[in-house]
Amino acid sequence: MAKFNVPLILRGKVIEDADIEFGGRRGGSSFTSADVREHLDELPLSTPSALRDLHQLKFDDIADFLQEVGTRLSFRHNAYLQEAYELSVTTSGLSPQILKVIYETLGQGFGRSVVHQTADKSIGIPYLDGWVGMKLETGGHAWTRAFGARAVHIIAGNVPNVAAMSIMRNAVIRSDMIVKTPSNDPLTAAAVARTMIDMAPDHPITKHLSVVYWKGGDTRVEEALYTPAHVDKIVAWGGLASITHISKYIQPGIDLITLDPKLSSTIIGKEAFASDATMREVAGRAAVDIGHRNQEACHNARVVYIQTGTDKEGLTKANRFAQYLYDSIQALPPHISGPAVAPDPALAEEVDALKMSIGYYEVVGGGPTGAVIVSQIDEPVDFARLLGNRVANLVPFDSLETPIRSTNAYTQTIGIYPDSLRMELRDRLALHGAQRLVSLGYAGRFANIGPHDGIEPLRRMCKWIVDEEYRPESVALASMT
Amino acid sequence: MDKPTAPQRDVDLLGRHPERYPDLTVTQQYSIPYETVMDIQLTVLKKRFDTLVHKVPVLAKLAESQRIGAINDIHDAAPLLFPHSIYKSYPLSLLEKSRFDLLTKWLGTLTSVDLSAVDVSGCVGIDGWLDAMDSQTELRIKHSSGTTGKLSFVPRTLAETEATAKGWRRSFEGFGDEPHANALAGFEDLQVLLVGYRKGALAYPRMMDAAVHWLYGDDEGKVIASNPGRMSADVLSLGGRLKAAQDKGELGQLQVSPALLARRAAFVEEQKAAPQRLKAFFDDIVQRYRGRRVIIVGSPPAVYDLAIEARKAGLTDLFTPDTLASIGGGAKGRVFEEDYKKVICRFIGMEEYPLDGFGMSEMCLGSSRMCLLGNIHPLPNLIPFLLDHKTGVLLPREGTQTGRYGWFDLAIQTHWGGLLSGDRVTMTWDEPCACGRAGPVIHSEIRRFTEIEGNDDKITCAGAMDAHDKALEFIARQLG
Amino acid sequence: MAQYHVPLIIRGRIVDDADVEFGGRRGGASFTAPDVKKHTDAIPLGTPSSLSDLYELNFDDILDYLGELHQRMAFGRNPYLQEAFELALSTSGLTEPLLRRTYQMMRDCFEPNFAREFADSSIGIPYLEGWVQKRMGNGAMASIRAIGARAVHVVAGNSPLVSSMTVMRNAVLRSDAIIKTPSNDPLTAAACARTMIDMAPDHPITKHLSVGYWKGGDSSFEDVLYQPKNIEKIIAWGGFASITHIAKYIQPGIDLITLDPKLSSSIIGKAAFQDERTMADAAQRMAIDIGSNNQEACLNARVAYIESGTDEDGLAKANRFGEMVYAALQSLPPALSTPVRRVEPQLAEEIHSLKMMSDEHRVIGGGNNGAVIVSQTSEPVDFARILTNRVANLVPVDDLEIPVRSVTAYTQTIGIYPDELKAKLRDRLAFHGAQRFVSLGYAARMSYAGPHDGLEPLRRMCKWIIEEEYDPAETPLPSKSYAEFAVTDA
Amino acid sequence: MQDHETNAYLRRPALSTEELTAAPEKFLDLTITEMHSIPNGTLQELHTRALSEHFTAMVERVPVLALLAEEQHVREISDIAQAGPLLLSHSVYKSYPLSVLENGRFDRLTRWLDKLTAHDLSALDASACGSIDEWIDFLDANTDIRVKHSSGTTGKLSFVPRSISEMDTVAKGFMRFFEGFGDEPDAHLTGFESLPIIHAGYRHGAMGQARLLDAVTRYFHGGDDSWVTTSNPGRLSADVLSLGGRIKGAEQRGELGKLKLAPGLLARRDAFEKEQAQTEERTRAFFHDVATRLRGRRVVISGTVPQLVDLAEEGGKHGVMGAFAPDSLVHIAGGSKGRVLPDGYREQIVQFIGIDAYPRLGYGMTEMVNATHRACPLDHYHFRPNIVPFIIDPQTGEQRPRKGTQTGRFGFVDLAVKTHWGGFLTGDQVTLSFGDTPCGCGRTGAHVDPAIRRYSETEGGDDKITCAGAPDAHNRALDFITRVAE
Repeated sequence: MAKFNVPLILRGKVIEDADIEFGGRRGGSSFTSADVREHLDELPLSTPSALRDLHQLKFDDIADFLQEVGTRLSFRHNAYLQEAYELSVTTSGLSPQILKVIYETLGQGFGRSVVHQTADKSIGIPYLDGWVGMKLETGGHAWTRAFGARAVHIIAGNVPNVAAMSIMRNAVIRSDMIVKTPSNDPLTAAAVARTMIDMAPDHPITKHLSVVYWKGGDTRVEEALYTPAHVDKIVAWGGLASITHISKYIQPGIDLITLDPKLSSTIIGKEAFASDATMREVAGRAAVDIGHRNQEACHNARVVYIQTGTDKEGLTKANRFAQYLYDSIQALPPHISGPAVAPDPALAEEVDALKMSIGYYEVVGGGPTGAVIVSQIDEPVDFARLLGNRVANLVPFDSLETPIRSTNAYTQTIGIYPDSLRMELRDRLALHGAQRLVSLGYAGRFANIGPHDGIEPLRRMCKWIVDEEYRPESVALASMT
Repeated sequence: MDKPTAPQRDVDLLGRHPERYPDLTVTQQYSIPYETVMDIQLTVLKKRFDTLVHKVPVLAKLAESQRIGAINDIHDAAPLLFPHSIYKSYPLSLLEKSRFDLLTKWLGTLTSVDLSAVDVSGCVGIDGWLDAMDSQTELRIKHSSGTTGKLSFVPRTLAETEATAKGWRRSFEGFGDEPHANALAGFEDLQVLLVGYRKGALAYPRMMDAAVHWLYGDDEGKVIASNPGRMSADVLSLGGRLKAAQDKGELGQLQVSPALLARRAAFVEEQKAAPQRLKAFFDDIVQRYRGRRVIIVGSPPAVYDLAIEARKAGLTDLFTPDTLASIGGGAKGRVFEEDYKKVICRFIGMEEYPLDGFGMSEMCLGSSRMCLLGNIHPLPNLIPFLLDHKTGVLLPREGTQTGRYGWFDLAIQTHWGGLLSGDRVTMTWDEPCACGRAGPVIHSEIRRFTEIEGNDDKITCAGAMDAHDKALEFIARQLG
Repeated sequence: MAQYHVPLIIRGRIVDDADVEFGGRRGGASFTAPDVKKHTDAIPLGTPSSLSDLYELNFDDILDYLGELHQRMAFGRNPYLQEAFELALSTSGLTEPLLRRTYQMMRDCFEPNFAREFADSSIGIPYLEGWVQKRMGNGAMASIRAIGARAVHVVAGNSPLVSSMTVMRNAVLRSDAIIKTPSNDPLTAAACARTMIDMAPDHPITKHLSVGYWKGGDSSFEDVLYQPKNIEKIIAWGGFASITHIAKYIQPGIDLITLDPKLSSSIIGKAAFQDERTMADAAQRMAIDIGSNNQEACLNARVAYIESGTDEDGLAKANRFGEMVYAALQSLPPALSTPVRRVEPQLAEEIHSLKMMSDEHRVIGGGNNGAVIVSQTSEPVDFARILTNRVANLVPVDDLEIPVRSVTAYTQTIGIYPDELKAKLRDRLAFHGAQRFVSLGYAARMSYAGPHDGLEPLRRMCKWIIEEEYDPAETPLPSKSYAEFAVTDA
Repeated sequence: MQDHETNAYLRRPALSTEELTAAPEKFLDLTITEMHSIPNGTLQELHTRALSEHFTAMVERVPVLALLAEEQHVREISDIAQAGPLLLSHSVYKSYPLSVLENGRFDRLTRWLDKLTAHDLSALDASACGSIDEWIDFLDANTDIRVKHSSGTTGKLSFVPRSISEMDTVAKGFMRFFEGFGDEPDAHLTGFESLPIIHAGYRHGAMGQARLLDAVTRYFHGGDDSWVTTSNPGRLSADVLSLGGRIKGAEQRGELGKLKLAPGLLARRDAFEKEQAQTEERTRAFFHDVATRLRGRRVVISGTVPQLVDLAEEGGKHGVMGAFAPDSLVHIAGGSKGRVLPDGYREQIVQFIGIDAYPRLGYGMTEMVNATHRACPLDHYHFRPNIVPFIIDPQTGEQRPRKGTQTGRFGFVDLAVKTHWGGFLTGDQVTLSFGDTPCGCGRTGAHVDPAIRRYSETEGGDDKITCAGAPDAHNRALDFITRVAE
């Protein structure tokens, strides 16, 4: 059984004691780590004023720094990344091949163009670099600036990109960041941090990044940390899994930003079934949205609504499409998708049962390679929330009302075919709770423009401060009016 | 001590009527040489397959896909074990839309009993449907407590419940010269105190029905329950339906009928009266049965709550030390602030908390207690299987193996008795237990695979929020 | 004692039963209201798609609507507002002239130009009107839109304007609002709603406003309402009182936006003490920040740090400045500030105790006219958090580090004198938690544009939806390209 | 009835009017029957004269009273009503800056206290004290003052400068609590000095309960502490209490990080941790004692409601029920202390102790020398004659007429106070009937209706939401101390 040590990184300082052992998931690997409770005093930022150094940087300094980090995050040359990769292989639901690609491309997330787009499109670089002035209709002048904050990020571990992206974003908004790593990816964030330390140990960005693992819910750590005295913002991925620990600390002075877990789906209009050729092509695109990254991410399609109709002929089409879809999923290249690494027994049981049950569901495939379940009624399976391991559920329908009204607050991405249908449905889907609409086949490709999960996380991570100036000669004092 | 060997006629009889096993004492059952037991098992297995493969469509489908035409060896049955979720493989929306005709049709694919003639039109709710089935067919459907949200329906028949009743009786009996060897002396005269609902189609009420019918000559007086009312299947299924409704977005919401919510409200109301009801029940049994030998039946949380009543009243040792207790099921996710076993013992007046048992509600005749050495011994009417939980391949039936536990219950006659559990079990096949019982041994540490794979501070961005309904969660905890 | 009735308004429908009686604060007015529990099913907007009627309006329709509402909200002619005013007289901390003025200016936030500037500067009208396209680096043609949401607003009652602002915001965001009114202002929001009903009973904007009173924390009702299937956003004013019992409803699908209680202060640099004239000017400005609306709002100054120094001479200056501030407070125009009806007893006692017992504080004035407490050390009084009724605490310091370090997450506005000092301190003050800086004397002049409380509540009240279109011709499918990658993957 | 009682007083004129005027604390030497049989007229007379003497004695020596009297233009007291404006609210007793505690400036605190007491503290140098507890010990050792402090939920403790000279009165008053009137069953209380005393809580410290136990052992048992058994023989530290409140405050202001601990306090951190560790052991020992030595005996048992509820619950766990004799004397003080009590808690307590019924409630406040007065059979509270009651209008501060039945803010002058000004203004809203409208139970003198509310309750907590002000949070004192340990 592989053994790893997860370092505790406190603003440039690396602590490699192995005080505590944590069992990894899937009985796979376990890891040791330093006991945060021994370092509680150093964990929070001493005083908010210490954010000053970050705010003296210009955006270009930050972009240069990140660019350099990106270069150094080259998988082949970066031992930390390699270690993180090895650990992930034992804890992640992703196959080694997929993980490899992710780690090989991790550095790209720090590239200048990405960084610039993130800062510019979501917030506006001038607001980050300084005070932006405006003349007030009511008289007087106002300046606004987006300040960094003291933030704790409880990140998700199902894909390593989350760790990398969070760190990049945080540097852009000049916040002091404490990353609370998840047990399913305890090393990636640390790898990035150590790369920074090797590169520029005293750079403010390095000095404002801490990476810590503790068991979520450890009150000794959380009670000490989660108070307005130490933290302005808590960014929590993973919904209840993390919120349940946090909500009792929510109080005036702490701003909770939740990036809730989501599920994604697909809507395929009748055009797709015009010819056998289009059916195969569309199946190919749907397969990507489903199988990409082994369906581990929230943007992966799970339930696929198909406008085949529910009459006999419709069902025949649907079942044929299922076969095409299954084949296309199986045909995905190994660096994109592969057989289940961490099969979910509960799901497997359900699928097996449907496979032999009679009347309502047809199942193509099954077992670790994945499956396509075709509902023979216009409803998803009751265990839709469990879908994963490359198991998709095709739901035939007659009226577009069915997929529209099945969208809810937990729907993130909806892949749609054809694009014309997307234009037709987007407003209503949005009203029902969908947060991202995308051409079929591209669910896994994020434009990273700002909005995410229906909110603007980056803007929220900032503190927006206003400075108003009035002169009695232009705006009379209230006592004079 | 010398074991009574089973006379040949018994072997033949059991080959024809394995459901008669409980006619034998526990000592007798476990003393039959295991070779003999396995002979009986194979005989019955063949017969069951040959008859049911033509009458149970799902079995036929499975057998076909596995290309199995006949059973020549116990091994052959391994690929034919049903995952237990097969008994809830219906779309939940059937309940929502009250399509009980379709639900019946679905159930029909799982049993040899012909349901084509049954008229379930106009059934109100699942409860209505269950009543209809009770009155129109020989089925006595048993459903799960639906802690997962969706109820499973097992098509048991009235005839099959005879073995259930007798098996329950035997479950109090010890082996050989173990302390409880003579526990059944005077059994028929003992008053049964049921802590929980008397009516309904859950395991406990159904078992009480069976006991009253087969053991007590339909004398309902033999059982008094803390709640003489009915545990409604509709209420139990609510949690699951609300969850499913939420998954389905607005469509789902539109499906949640006001009637449904009304029912929930009514039930929650009723639950409010639970403490008083329990108190009344307690006062009653104290007054009538204090100091007597009785049979106490209930889930740990239920019995524990009763014990707390006793503590409030400052009473201990309410019954005789040889009182029989059947406290099945786990803690149902309920966390006890102290050792509940001690509390319960003090209240009843037992030195020892009854040994834990192992069994599943899908079994007709299967629940047996640990031996004094803490091992579990599958009853002779159960054919145990261990499968590799990843590949599903049958593990060798020898040595000590760990895998996913499956079983075939010979006592089940009208539906396929083979089931695959979600439990990880370690079995030793060929070293009989020092307790003297013949046959393979199941080690006591048993875990559900879902727990083992379970989330450990893992944070992911993929998933949806559970519709959680505190009232219903509470109920789920109360049920055995 | 006056008896009032507070209606329950559900999307244009007025429920007038008087099921329950609630006792008002200060032993003031008590009122009756319908029992919301009887309307549990009607209060939430059935399904999110019912917002679609709002999307048949364009922004100008909304402005027109607000324009007419602006007319009808004229205090003199609006009986509903007058009733709300009557009730407020006994529940509010504001005196009659101040309340009257507040209700007179309430209509201003509906004035179309104001609403437009407001929407445009905080969100951008195009995003509200439709999908805004952007070509992205990764090949996507992305479109973004800010969509309205189903929201519950738990509003504050210390100023009636909170209610009217909420109504306006909800209209421009095309959202569905359920306003939970506070016991200290249960009628203002209802007055707006009733005016809208008289004006245009079937207009979508009228149809997406509900107003009700229930006792905050009544879980038998809130358990049902605060569910993702009913609402997407909770906007909660006020501190622990409202937040603690709302926090337990935080769950995926519900976005909690808290507008926390805040306190404001002032920093006066040594420049103010260079000569009598400057001191008088600073004192005048100080008095305005303290006294406007009788110090009922979060933006009123309570503690003022003054760089007079703490040596004997410094304290002398501080005490003289105290006298000046007190004098200026007394001479504020009645439309801006008046003697209070009654000093909070607890505060009165604290002040009296200091007067009798403390060598370390100097108390100027007292009673209904307000007071200025001059600390004789560099520490604010222990009861600084309950300062109100025109009572301020001047804290002399030698070193500006003290005010900077005294700023916390609960600091909202800091009035600073002179402006140069403001420019010098603003960054560090911001790090420590201050959210708004303003020239001394203008704290009460809220420019509604831009952020509030360090966050952007208006942006948060929207759902931000993104749409991405890709063309396989330009952007090959991931399955075709090896080094496909996604920057954000979640 | 009335004259039977009058006779009771006349029959045994234990003390002359002169004696009582000169030393009103002697009221406590009378039995309840006697003291509550004093005709109203006589009582008014006594009050007027004693009050005037108390004022003259104190106005010279207590600076704050002098200041107040001057502010209110009161030179002497010839009529009870004149004392109305001279009642000190409890904020006076905590009007020192909190920073004094944070920075351990106990010299300044002593100077502050000097203004409240008749004792002259000017020569006293407390600058060496490192913590509140040390300061209290210092005063105990070097003066006659026995400071009594509040629980200080805000972190700011109020300090009332009691003295040795009041201690015996405290003890007697405690005994009188259990005594009935006239022909009420418990009218003739005997053998008090032979009863073991059990207290659910800390033995030591400077809060009411601990100080009371000091007084009782001193007066009834010649200082022999073995008569007292407490669930916690340790000390309730003033520092921990104060810190608890300050942490709460600091959390409210998001300033936990800035919270300063007095150096002396940090030094005692380990001691506190031990305290914590021992609690369980001590409880076990306590219950062992209760279950063996004290089991079934007639005892005096006292504690606050939460303390006794905990006790009963613990008792349940340790299998102790009906622990004492049914005729034990039970003193249950205070309200729920803001804690939510389990329903049926009264039964719990009754069952645990083994009495037939939950004892009648008491009313009073730690600022009174006799902190509690047990309700009469009609559930009214009767103050002992050393208390001169006042009713003040909460809004205007005007005094209500001293006759008939009045509702308002309750104030009093406690004539049994010898070394500081006995005038105090509470935060309670009470309905009080002055002596001219006596209670049906036969007791003479003023009595109070059981419906008593704190103004803080009648005011806030009323779903009022404002955007100004700061939030509330909870108390983790010892955790905090141990945390800064790391």
